Amino acid sequence: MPKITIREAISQALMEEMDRDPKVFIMGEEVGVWGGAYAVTKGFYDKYGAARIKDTPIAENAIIGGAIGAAMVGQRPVAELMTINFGFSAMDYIVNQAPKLHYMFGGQFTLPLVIRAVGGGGRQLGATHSQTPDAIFAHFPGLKVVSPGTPEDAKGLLKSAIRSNDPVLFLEHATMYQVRGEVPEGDFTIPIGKSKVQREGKDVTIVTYCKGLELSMKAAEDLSKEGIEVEVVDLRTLRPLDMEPVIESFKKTNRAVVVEEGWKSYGVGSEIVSRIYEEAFDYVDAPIIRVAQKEVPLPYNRTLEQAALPQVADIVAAVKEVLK
Amino acid sequence: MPKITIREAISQALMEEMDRDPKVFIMGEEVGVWGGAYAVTKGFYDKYGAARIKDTPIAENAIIGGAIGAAMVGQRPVAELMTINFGFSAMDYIVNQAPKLHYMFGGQFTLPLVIRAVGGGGRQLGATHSQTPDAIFAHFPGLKVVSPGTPEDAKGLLKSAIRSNDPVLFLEHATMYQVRGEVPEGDFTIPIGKSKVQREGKDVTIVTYCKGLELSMKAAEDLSKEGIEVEVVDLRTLRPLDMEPVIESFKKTNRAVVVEEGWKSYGVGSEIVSRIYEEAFDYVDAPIIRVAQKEVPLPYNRTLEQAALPQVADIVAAVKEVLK
Amino acid sequence: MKKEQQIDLYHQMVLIRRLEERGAELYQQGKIGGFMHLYIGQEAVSTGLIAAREPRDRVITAYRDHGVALNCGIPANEIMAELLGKSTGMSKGKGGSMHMADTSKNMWGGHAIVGGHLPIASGFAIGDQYAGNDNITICMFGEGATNIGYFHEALNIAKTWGLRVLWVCENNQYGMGTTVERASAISEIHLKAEAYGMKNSRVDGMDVMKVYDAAKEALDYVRKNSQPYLLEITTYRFRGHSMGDPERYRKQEEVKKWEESDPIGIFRKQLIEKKTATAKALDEIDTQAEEEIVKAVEFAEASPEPAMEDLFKNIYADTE
Amino acid sequence: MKKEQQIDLYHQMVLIRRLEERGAELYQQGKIGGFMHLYIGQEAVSTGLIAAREPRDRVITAYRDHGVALNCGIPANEIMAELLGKSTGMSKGKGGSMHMADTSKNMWGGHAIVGGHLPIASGFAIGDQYAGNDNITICMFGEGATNIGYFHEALNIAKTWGLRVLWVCENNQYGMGTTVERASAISEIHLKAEAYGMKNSRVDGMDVMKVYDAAKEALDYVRKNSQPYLLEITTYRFRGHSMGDPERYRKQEEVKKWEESDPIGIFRKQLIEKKTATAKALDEIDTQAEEEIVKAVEFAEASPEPAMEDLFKNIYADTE
Ligand SMILES: Cc1ncc(C[n+]2csc(CCOP(=O)(O)OP(=O)(O)O)c2C)c(N)n1
Ligand SMILES: Cc1ncc(C[n+]2csc(CCOP(=O)(O)OP(=O)(O)O)c2C)c(N)n1
Ligand SMILES: [Mg+2]
Ligand SMILES: [Mg+2]
Repeated sequence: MPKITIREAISQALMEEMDRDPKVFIMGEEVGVWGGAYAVTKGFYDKYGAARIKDTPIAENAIIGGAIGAAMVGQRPVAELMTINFGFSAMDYIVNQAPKLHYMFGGQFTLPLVIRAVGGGGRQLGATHSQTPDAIFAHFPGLKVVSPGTPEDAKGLLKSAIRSNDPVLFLEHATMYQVRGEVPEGDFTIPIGKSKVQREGKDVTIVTYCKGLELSMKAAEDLSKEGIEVEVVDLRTLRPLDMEPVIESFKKTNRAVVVEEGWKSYGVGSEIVSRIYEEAFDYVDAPIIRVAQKEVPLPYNRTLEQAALPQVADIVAAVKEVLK
Repeated sequence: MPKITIREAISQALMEEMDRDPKVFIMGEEVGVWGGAYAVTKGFYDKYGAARIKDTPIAENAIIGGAIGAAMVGQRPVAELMTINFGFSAMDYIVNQAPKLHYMFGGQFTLPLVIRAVGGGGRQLGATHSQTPDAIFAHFPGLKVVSPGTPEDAKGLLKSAIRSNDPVLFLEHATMYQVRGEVPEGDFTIPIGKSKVQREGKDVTIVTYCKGLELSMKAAEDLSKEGIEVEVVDLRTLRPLDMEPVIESFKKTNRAVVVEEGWKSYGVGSEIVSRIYEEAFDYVDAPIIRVAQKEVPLPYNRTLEQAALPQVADIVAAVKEVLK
Repeated sequence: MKKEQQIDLYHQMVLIRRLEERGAELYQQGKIGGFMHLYIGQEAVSTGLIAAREPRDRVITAYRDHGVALNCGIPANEIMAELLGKSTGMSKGKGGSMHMADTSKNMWGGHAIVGGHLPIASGFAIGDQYAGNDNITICMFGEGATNIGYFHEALNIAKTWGLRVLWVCENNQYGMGTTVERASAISEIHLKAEAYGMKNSRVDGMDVMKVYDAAKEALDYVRKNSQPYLLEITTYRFRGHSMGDPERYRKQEEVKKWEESDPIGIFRKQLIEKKTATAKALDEIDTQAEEEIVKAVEFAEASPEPAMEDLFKNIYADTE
Repeated sequence: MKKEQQIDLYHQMVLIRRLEERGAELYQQGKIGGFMHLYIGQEAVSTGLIAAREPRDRVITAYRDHGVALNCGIPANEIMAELLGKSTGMSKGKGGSMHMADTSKNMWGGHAIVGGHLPIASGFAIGDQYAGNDNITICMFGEGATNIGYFHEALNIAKTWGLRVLWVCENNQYGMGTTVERASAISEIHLKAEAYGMKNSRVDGMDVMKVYDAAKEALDYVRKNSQPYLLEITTYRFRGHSMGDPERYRKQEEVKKWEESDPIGIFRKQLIEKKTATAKALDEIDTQAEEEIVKAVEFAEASPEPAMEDLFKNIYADTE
């Protein structure tokens, strides 16, 4: 299997789905002439032209609201938010319109819509531009929230998202576009709403996704050298949430660490921890630990910013702690 | 002590603080001539005039952004969102500006700002107008999120919120304005960030707030008749979160039910449950249960809507379940 | 306009009036819940406007939507059933008063976030432009909604991209209790279109024929030029903003004065004066409308509640 | 304008240029991180504008803020230190390039959510109106920012409430890679003010004295009439949108052509022609500016990193 980057994987998924289905088009700021602020749609404008690669004004509500409207009347728009931080500027569309319209009108129309957005800290962009606020979006029934951590998953899940008849928020990470991995050739999809064991182990279960996966896999390697075998379960989809592989793994290891990049309080880990205790109470051998971002707005200064973000060492320490 | 409603309590708090500090003013849709969509500021316009009771255009960003600006230059605005559902239309200001500006500029100015907003389901307003999305706001460091459940707390906490130098989101509940309770006479405040035992008991701890408190107190009464003594801990503030009274109670009862009106997944309960296990693992005698809203956009039809919302009976059943 | 069609428009206006009068009663009786916003006084606006559309033109509006729904051809039965939250409503009782849609009639709702449906309307037109058809999206909203950012983003993209949208501002003088002047920097709302280089005009919304003519002209312009248009229609709501409005913000004399320009009364007079219909014929239509609404209420009351399992239906289309 | 002040303006413009040229180098060396947006080419805009303000007038701008910060009187040392994330920066290294503020100089930042600071600017003016003073808030933003809803809500409330705001649109022809025409329904941005009945005008932003005069006039109007004003200042950025812009969206010839109107060159020529200064005197200023920046870099590099405990400071003012 060829090894490609997450950037290439996403780009391929978009191209293949555009080639496959003429209803698919892309709209967002700088997706066209510029080639995408993160170069994901580089070359698309020349290949598909302005009608299918729509450069928009800086108007997040017109973008997401517009994509919702286009989806309601039968197209399959892929809307890009330049970063998820700008999603707050279109919040009503993301959490109050897209997830509710199908239900509120008794299923009269569907919303085959993808919102792609990149997020994450670690690039010294300051407090307003560095967030990983995934948990808040996952709170809303009617929305699907996907956030892959490998090139294969990025490609397969994005293709599923584009083919889905429901609104999907697809969250990428700004520091992961260069992550490489094997991706099957040809057309394949990965179902939304399925967690996956990304590394097998018997001692501790790490539950994570996206950036947390990258960090956790490194931690698992380090730990393995010390004889600790960690099983890493990748959620991949935050809503609908698939706890089965998590619970299955936990029943084997009886110990878990939950890793995410976002803030700890009211974060993704809170939900996962609650669910593990609910579904596998009798299997718990030690308190589950959450590894997450410190509860501060991210500062510009690199040293401080890194101190606030979860690190591989934090995961290693947490795993050792649950093994005590 | 006189018994007054939550509406009166909030109204009194606003008046007393306006009388006390000329820097305090109110801005929002229909707060003036109309007297407040929920009649909280009835009579204010006549008493204080247009300069201090500002009717705004329907422009949530101008309201919250405007309040932020006015606070930065030294005033103490109380901005009203007609309902928290319209907060999504000003989301950037609530979660990405107000909570971050003090930090991002190294503390050069403060943001003594209150955002009042009413939320909650149960009034057949349909999916976009019926939410209790408190958890998502509580996710953001830099914001204070307060949501009282009694007239006394409503009054005392709102007064603290207005005197606070930090941005406070003050969440009220549309079906609770008529709730009556004793409120001390004269000037008093209740500190933000302090949970409180609202009913003592020894068998099970219920952790809750706002509408959940109303339901839980009723459930506690019902259960008491059956000889089950429930201790009800009211969070009152979701951020900063005070777990001390919760943990103290739990160490006594060893069993807990967490009750909230919002959706269960990625909700307030997720955080509380995680924290209890983290901080009192050795005291857990039974899996903690979350009682919350079913994971659906709220429908208009009354029967369906009520079926989706948590009910007293659900709490009673949960308490009995944790006692099994 | 043909005689029959004129009489049909009269019928529609009366039907709206009767439907809402009965609706108000049912609301008082507690049979309708939530927020309900009456259109009484504004009937000529949607009636004239919708009469001018082609069936392929899409309609989207705010929460004050009963009239538009009727004009679009949704049966009174279904509207009444939706108001009562019954399974026979167009949205199966899930939407209620503020969310009346029937996409088979090209009526796309009833939307209750003020201004929130304007970018969605642009989206319809983006979809239609992408599909290469010449459908127009007719998007109605109040003058209060023109102060929110959604309005700005939607109109700007519509003009920049050459989208076929007829923007219709129903200026009924108030957004809840706030007059145009207190909330908007300019009172001639249609002039806001100038900031987008968009064609625009204003018409008297108490005269259904004037509305019809203005709408026809605007729709022609939009279809031919593939450019949006902002049409301001001035009107007045005779009732409160929604049920339970204390109406402290206006004097009853003001309401009385406007009631003299009752759009139904004006149209009735025109029809009789121009001999399009006799008073008797119109009286018959009144009675007929009355009966239709009585039947609609019967239908709605007799209809079943949604099944409990409907609560979990229509959350995700993929798993239906 | 007095001779000294003119020469001071020249000095400010050169200082901005030098600061940013050095900043670009430090960025390439990895000593500055995050996003950095250069102001090179646009120096006359903020220099002329800020020269026209009273010290009590507040300034707020977008992320392209180094120039404005200097013009407001923030020492180059502190700006450079903030760029390097040092504790001696105005925001103690927490803000970085996009978030330059010093409220003691009435410079309220550097804000990076496009258009997001416009309602905040209205808020400043609401606060000042409430306090009863006659401070003006000067709010700068790019032409790209005029398409977002924030712009609309802020300008509408400013005019409706009679707020003292001078809205300054720096039209540098592009929002990232998008030309005005591709993103905005009209290209003469100042005309957007018409939708709010707001006074407005346009001025050439490559000529600092023209900017100064236009700004003075606009500020006078705002202060006297207690009404906002929209001033469009046309300009061009010579560098990419931010560091690492591939610049696929424009031809180098276009950039070259604009560089012929280098605002520093134009002003230099004017000063010499009008005998306000000799070439030699201006050369000396150039050298002096160069040295100031060298010292600023030394200062910044020698400054300490923030302490680790600063991470948890300034989250809540109540508990500081
Ligand atoms: C974003 C948002 N803010 C506030 C409201 C509350 N609200 C509902 S209707 C209304 C007034 C709207 O006035 P207008 O647009 O003139 O329409 P009209 O009711 O007069 O038909 C307001 C403020 C809302 N639904 N959505
Ligand atoms: C709400 C929001 N959307 C998108 C962005 C990304 N972005 C940053 S700068 C910019 C272009 C702004 O152009 P303009 O307003 O003309 O200012 P200029 O950069 O030309 O000075 C964009 C799209 C952002 N920061 N905020
Ligand atoms: Mg109105
Ligand atoms: Mg620009």
